[in-house]
Amino acid sequence: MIPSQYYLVLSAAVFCIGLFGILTRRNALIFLMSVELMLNAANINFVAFSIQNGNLTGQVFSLFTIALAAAEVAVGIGIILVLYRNFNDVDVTTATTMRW
Amino acid sequence: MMIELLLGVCLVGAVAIFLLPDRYSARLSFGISLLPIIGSLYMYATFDGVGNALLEGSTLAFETKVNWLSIGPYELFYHVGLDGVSMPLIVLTTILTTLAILSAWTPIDERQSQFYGLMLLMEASLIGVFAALDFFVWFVFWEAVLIPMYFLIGVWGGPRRKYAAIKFFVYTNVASLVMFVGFFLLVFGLGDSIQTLGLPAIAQALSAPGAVESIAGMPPNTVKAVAFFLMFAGFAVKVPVVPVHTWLPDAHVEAPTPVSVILAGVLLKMGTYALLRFNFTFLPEIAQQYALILVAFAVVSVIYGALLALAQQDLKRIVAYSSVSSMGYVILGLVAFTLYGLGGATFQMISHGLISGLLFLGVGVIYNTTHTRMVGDMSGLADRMPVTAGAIVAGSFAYMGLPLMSGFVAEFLVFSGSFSADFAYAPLLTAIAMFGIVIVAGYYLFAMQRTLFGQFSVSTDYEITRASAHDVVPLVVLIVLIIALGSVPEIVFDMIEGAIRPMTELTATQQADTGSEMLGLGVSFLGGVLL
Amino acid sequence: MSVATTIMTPTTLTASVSASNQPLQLGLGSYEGIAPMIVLGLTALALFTVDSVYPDSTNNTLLSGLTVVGSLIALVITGTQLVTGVESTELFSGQLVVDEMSLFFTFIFTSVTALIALASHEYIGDREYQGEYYALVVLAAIGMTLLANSNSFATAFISLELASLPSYALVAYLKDNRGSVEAGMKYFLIGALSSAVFAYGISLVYGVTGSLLFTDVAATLTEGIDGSLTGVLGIGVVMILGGVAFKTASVPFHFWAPEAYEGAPAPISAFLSSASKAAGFVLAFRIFITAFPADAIAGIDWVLAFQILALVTMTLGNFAAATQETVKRMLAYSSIGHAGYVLIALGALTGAADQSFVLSAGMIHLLVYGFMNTGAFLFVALAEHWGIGRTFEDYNGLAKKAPVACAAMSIFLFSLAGLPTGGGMLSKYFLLLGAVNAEAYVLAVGLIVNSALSLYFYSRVVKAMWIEEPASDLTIDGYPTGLYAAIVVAAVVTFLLLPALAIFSDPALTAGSGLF
Amino acid sequence: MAGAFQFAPAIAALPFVSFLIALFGGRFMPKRGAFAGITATGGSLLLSAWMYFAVLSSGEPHLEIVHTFIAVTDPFTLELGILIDQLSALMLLIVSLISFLVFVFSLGYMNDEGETGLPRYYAGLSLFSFSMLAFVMASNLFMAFMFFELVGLCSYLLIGFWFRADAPPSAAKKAFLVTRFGDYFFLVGVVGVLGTFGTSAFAGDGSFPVLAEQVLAGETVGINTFGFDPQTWFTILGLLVLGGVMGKSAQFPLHTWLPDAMEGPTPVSALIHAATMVAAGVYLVARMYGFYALSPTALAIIAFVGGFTALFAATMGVVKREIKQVLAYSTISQYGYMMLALGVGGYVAGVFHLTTHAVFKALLFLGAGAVIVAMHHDEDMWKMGGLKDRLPVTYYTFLAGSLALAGIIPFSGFWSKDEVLFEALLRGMDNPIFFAAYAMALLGVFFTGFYTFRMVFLTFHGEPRTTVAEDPHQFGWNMKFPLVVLGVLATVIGFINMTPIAELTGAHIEFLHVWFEHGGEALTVEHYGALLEQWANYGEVHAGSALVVASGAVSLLFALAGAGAAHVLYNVPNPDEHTDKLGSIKTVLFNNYYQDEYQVWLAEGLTANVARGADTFDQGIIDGAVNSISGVSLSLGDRTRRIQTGDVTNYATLLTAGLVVLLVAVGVLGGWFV
Repeated sequence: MIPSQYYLVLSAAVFCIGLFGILTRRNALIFLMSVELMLNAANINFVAFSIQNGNLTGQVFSLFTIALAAAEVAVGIGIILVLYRNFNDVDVTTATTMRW
Repeated sequence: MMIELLLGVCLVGAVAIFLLPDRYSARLSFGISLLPIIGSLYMYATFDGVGNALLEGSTLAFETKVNWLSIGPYELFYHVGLDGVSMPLIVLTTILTTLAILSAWTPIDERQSQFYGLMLLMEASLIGVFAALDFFVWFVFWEAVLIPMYFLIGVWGGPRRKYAAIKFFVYTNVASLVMFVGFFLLVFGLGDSIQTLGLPAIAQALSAPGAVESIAGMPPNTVKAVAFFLMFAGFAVKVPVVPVHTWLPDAHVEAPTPVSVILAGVLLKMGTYALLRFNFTFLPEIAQQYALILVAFAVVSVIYGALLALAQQDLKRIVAYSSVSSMGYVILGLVAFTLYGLGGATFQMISHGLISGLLFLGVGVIYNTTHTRMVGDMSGLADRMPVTAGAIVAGSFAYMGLPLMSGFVAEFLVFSGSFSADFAYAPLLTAIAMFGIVIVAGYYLFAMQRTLFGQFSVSTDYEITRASAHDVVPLVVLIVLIIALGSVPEIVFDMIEGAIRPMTELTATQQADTGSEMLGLGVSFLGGVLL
Repeated sequence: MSVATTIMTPTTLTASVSASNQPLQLGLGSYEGIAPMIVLGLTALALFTVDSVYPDSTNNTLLSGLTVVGSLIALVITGTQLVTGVESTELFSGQLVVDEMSLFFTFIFTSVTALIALASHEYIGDREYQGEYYALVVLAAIGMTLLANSNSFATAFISLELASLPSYALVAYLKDNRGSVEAGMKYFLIGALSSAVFAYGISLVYGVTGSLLFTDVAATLTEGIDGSLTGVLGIGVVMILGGVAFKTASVPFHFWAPEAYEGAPAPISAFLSSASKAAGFVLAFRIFITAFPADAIAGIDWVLAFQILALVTMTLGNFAAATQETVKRMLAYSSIGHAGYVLIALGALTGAADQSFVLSAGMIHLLVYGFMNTGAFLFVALAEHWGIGRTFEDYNGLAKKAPVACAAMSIFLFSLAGLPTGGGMLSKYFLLLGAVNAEAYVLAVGLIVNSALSLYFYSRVVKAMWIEEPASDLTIDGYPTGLYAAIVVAAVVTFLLLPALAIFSDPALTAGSGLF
Repeated sequence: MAGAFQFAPAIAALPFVSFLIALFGGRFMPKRGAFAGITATGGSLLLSAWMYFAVLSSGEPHLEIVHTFIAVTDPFTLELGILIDQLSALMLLIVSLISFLVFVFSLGYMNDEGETGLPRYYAGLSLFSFSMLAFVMASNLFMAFMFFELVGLCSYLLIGFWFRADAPPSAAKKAFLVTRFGDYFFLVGVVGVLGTFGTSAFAGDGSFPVLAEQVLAGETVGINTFGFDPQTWFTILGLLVLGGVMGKSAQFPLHTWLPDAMEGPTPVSALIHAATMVAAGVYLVARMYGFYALSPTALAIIAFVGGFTALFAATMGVVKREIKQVLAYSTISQYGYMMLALGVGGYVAGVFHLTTHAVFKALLFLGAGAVIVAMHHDEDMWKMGGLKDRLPVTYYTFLAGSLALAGIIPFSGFWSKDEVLFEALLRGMDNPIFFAAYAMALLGVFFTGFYTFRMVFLTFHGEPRTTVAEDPHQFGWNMKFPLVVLGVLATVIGFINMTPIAELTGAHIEFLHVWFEHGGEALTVEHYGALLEQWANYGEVHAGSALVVASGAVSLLFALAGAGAAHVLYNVPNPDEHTDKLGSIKTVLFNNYYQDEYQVWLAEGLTANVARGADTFDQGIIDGAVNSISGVSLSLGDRTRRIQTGDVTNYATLLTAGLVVLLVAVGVLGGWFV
């Protein structure tokens, strides 16, 4: 059995990739994708730890997470659509009418 | 129930005046404000309190105590009641409010319903401050005073009213917060020995030896000292004590006359009253231990305040700074912690309320007529306004401590009390503080000479005439009261003595271990000041 | 401490069955406890029904009325239970818990929902998608209510999302308004990021403790964990803290808040800044006190973390608010500042003092805040409804035209500043008292400085309304009944919470001590 | 006659009633309140006389508490009481007599001259009479202080009576301020006395002079002397009270207010600034003489200041042009003599001179008032001349007063001044300080003679120098009557204590001495003598008759020399301003040794500048700090809000950074990384 540290490292790597994407990319859709990566990093953890801990809670939870991620994307896409309609762009850094 | 009745009349009256149109408010509010006077005088006549409200063996007059709520370890009560210190202050409040309302008839010509409504709200808050005996009840009233005051200065004030209002507002609010921390440091120092925040309970718990535990590594005495100075810093702003006095002249100069009357007459007394109730009843041993520092504040306030008054050209600023000076005497009397010191301080609260009220009213009448308050802008007013000028002369001499007027009695008692006090160099320090009576004479005499006497000259495009009756009546009433208190001080001092005597019997329960506290104290006071 | 179990793992079930909560373990148990949620759910369904029957209807009154009635029923149910008192009851195998704490917060959520639904009557006016608007509000309210009842990370995460997702949509409701859309975008992106952080944190905690139930987590931690896992657990705890901090709009997870509050429709700003914030706090209370008892997790000093957050949050919020030009954004920042105040409730759990009390103080503050802050935002809604502009100057002399609303606004603002026009004074001072009690003097000083500053900027609005002269062209058209009613109700309640705070402070105390 | 004392309060109360009448009803009354005042002071005069005889017959002082001010027994009670003994009975008589005469005189001086604001004038005058009489009767130092201050108020109000002009208000302010400065020390003294002894009673067993004596004798303990040696402390207290005395009695250096006070109406000058109020200081020293007698240092200071002031003021009187100015400096000088007397242990001499001076100086002032009325309110002596023939009543009464003032035998001033000088000489024989004081006082006699007769000759002799002086305004009985009464008294009052005659003839005619040998225990002159001998080493000096006579002869010689010099220089038809020959000395004298300048500089130059400095400091530093705190807060706020850049990517970055910082902080503290 693969030690759970490996999964931890994997998930941390995925999480960081997602975070990196968020910090560097300006396209709202890519931003969303990066968030998905981060959530999936959590899912990796849940599944791995579920095995390790010998209960199914983690696996069930990862299902919830996936579902919620979908819902989030649904709302997110909607918002990105109206963003595009108002600012003619999906670059998240264009919308800066409110600041300070 | 009498106290509730007073509060109720003021509050209901305030609401009624808010709702009614402007044209009724002046007269109606005057009428309503007479009711608390009648009530408080009735209370004064039937007063049956014994002892000091905070100390053992006292019987409170007009006491009410009901459960309010509980917070964590403490039960809060709605607890009000009067003793010989608070009763006269309540009478002072009711009388001054009515006179202030009367004096508002001339100058306040817009948004009258709001103005008079706020005046009554203010009266209610002030009565509450003096009557409350449970910390949070007291604190609610204490803070509530700020709100009407803010509006009264901000809306009806002079040209820089917005600056003055916000300065007053923020400054005194910070002070409350600092005081709050100090108070609760003390309360937590008491640990489990109290289950309420009733001021009597706290005072009595503190009188037990070793009552205060150490907090956060500070030994008990340091806890007490830090608490003392935090509270002192908080109350010092309200008094005000130099160097936290600078809100006062701005507030006074900008405030309309009736508001100045209340501000100087009653609001400043909140600070000294609280000092008496909190610092000096709770922690007399700390007060004695650090008496020299406290006296230094008092002396500096007296002399420095008087010097500042000397430098002013605006009549209101003169009276304002002289209030700083006069309140310094109150501090001096409190620190002395003798019967005459404490009693004189209390008497001075009443007396200064009347005298500063009189002077502000007088200046207000002049301002209403001439539209200037600058000393250089007018002279010889006694020629056209003899009664007003006479009142100002009377007020000035009362302020200078002329015998047979209340100021003399108060100052004499304070000096007597402080001269024989226990702290080091008491006679010398008292004598230095007493020099204030010379400076005060200086600036009032100069101001009177230049404004009231000499060739009549004011540049107005209308004829200066005598003030109307409702302007003059408050002046006369105050003069009568000042002379009455100055000639027969027993009518008030007897009651004060009843409440003060038990305080002087408080002995220092714990020998102070003087350590590195001085530093901590300096820091805490400075911190308080800076905040 | 009972060790509850999950139905999934028979092995642990046998190991640690406790007799005391046996009868409620497997069934749905009493519905009383979740009656408010059910009522809200039914309200949402009713709204959907109306909307699907009349999809093009703009019968605002019906929709708004339905929402108000629904939330009021939930409110009454909650209130009754709160006053009569309830036993702490676990439902759904411990996934949910009904206790004084959950009821207390449900009371906040339902009352804020009722207020903003009432106020939205005129604010939304005859815009499109009204059914969706009210439904989303109610759904978010359900999410928050569930959050208050959550007793496991699973339910917590789901209800958090249930509360958040409708909020994103609601913020962007004015979809032709660039501000609204921008606010929705920012809120959503930061929210998504935070929920990812939150989920990842949960996964780490799960990895270390093997459970998602708060009580189980606590039990495992109390038994002790392998020292090498402290780091993993710690990262998990701090990330969970991050997720919670997002909901409470605490620094550094607050960045969405100023924009979202400013850009959103004002009733939604009120909703988010009062109810949603409270939801974040109830979650924080539950997680950190129930699941991560401070004395059980040596080496993970979340109290210190909360102290840092509290100090930074209140300072940033208030200082940034001090120099704002628009009232709404000032209120937004002030809302961040208040989050900082309430964080003291957690930051003061130093073990130096009576802990439950500080927590109760935080709860009381959130309750009062629910009314006074909602009221303040609703006043902004009123101003937006009148179209008189957003800056302080635009409010000049408003009291001459609308004295009642301005008086109410003054009550809100002074109460927010900690002056005795409302319960806000008592609750703020209770927090200060808690900070002193906990010997967290830095927090006390921070609170003093910020409180003083806040008085300054709150009174700027008061000054504008009452002291400044109105611009010559200041006109207001009409006195919208719903908005006015909501504002006046909020003002009356805010004020009454001063003398009558005992009604709520006693349940809050019970609730606070119930967690320990 | 014991029943007489129950009317004692009425002595003060009558003028108070007239004060109220004049204040509130004066403007409805025919003479604007004058009659009320005349009636009241007349009543006081009769009652005072009755008291005098009551004291004479009973020999015992009358002591009663009239009003308990603060009824606290611990630490001490503050009471207002009445003490009528030989001293106060005499003083009551003087005060009420002169008050009465001044009221009468005012009818002519004020009413007939058509002044406005007369109710205010009579109210002030009545209030003064009330305060002064109450002061005289005061049974304790506290009460004495109260009325000491009140007479100061009346003085202020009356000096500033003509408030529409510029000078009177200014003079009033100066008078009050300078005396206030002295009263400050007095107040400290009163507080100190109460703090020390727990009582401030003048008389009785527990009175403070008695207690002090007992302390020094080691009989009483429990007196708080604040860590000082008792005698040192008593000296300090005595000197503190002396501050008030020097202010009120216009002793150097607090004399500067008195000449300015002449801006007030002349009857006021006569009553307040010559005969009574100014005497209050000296009276106070006499009143608590039992206390001062315990302190040789205080006595020496009193004596020296007195002697110096006597000479100092007399020199300034020499060059003045206005008649009232001359009299003002003369008043200062004469009070110097009284102080000298008290300082050297001449209790009777001091009170004797107080008595005679009250009479002849009131006379001179009223005479001057008459001249001023006659001159249509011009006071410059160089514009007068030759009034002798046109105002005969005034002239002869004025002359009587002048002879008394100059100390020409047998006028009253001679007897009293001679006794003062004699006592000083006695004491000066074994103490150089006292001898210096004596020498100065003796020299002062010469100047007194000179300025007095310079005044008389310039005013009444020679040729009229202006048209007004040729045809002066005439006045009625109401001004002449007081002049005559006082003129007679000024001539004869000295006979009550003709010490040299008594020494020469052995006749027992030192009535005043006898008078003061009676009275309450610890209030008699013998007692004072014993105290002086015991505590101040004022041993019994044997003075032979020769010395008595020689002393009297010398002082008479000096006075005659002064008068003679004046006669030579000024008793000519058209005198020159001989004082011009003094050159720069005249300038110095005319400017009062620049005493005013430095005092004004202290009050306005120094204090006002310090005050302005304090104001700048207050506005700039203290208030500046307050304002800068708010400024800094707001600018910090402005910086803080810049964090919110509006760019959501930045937000994510900051959020991540914040999380990392938090992780690291908690981690480091929790020791995760070890």
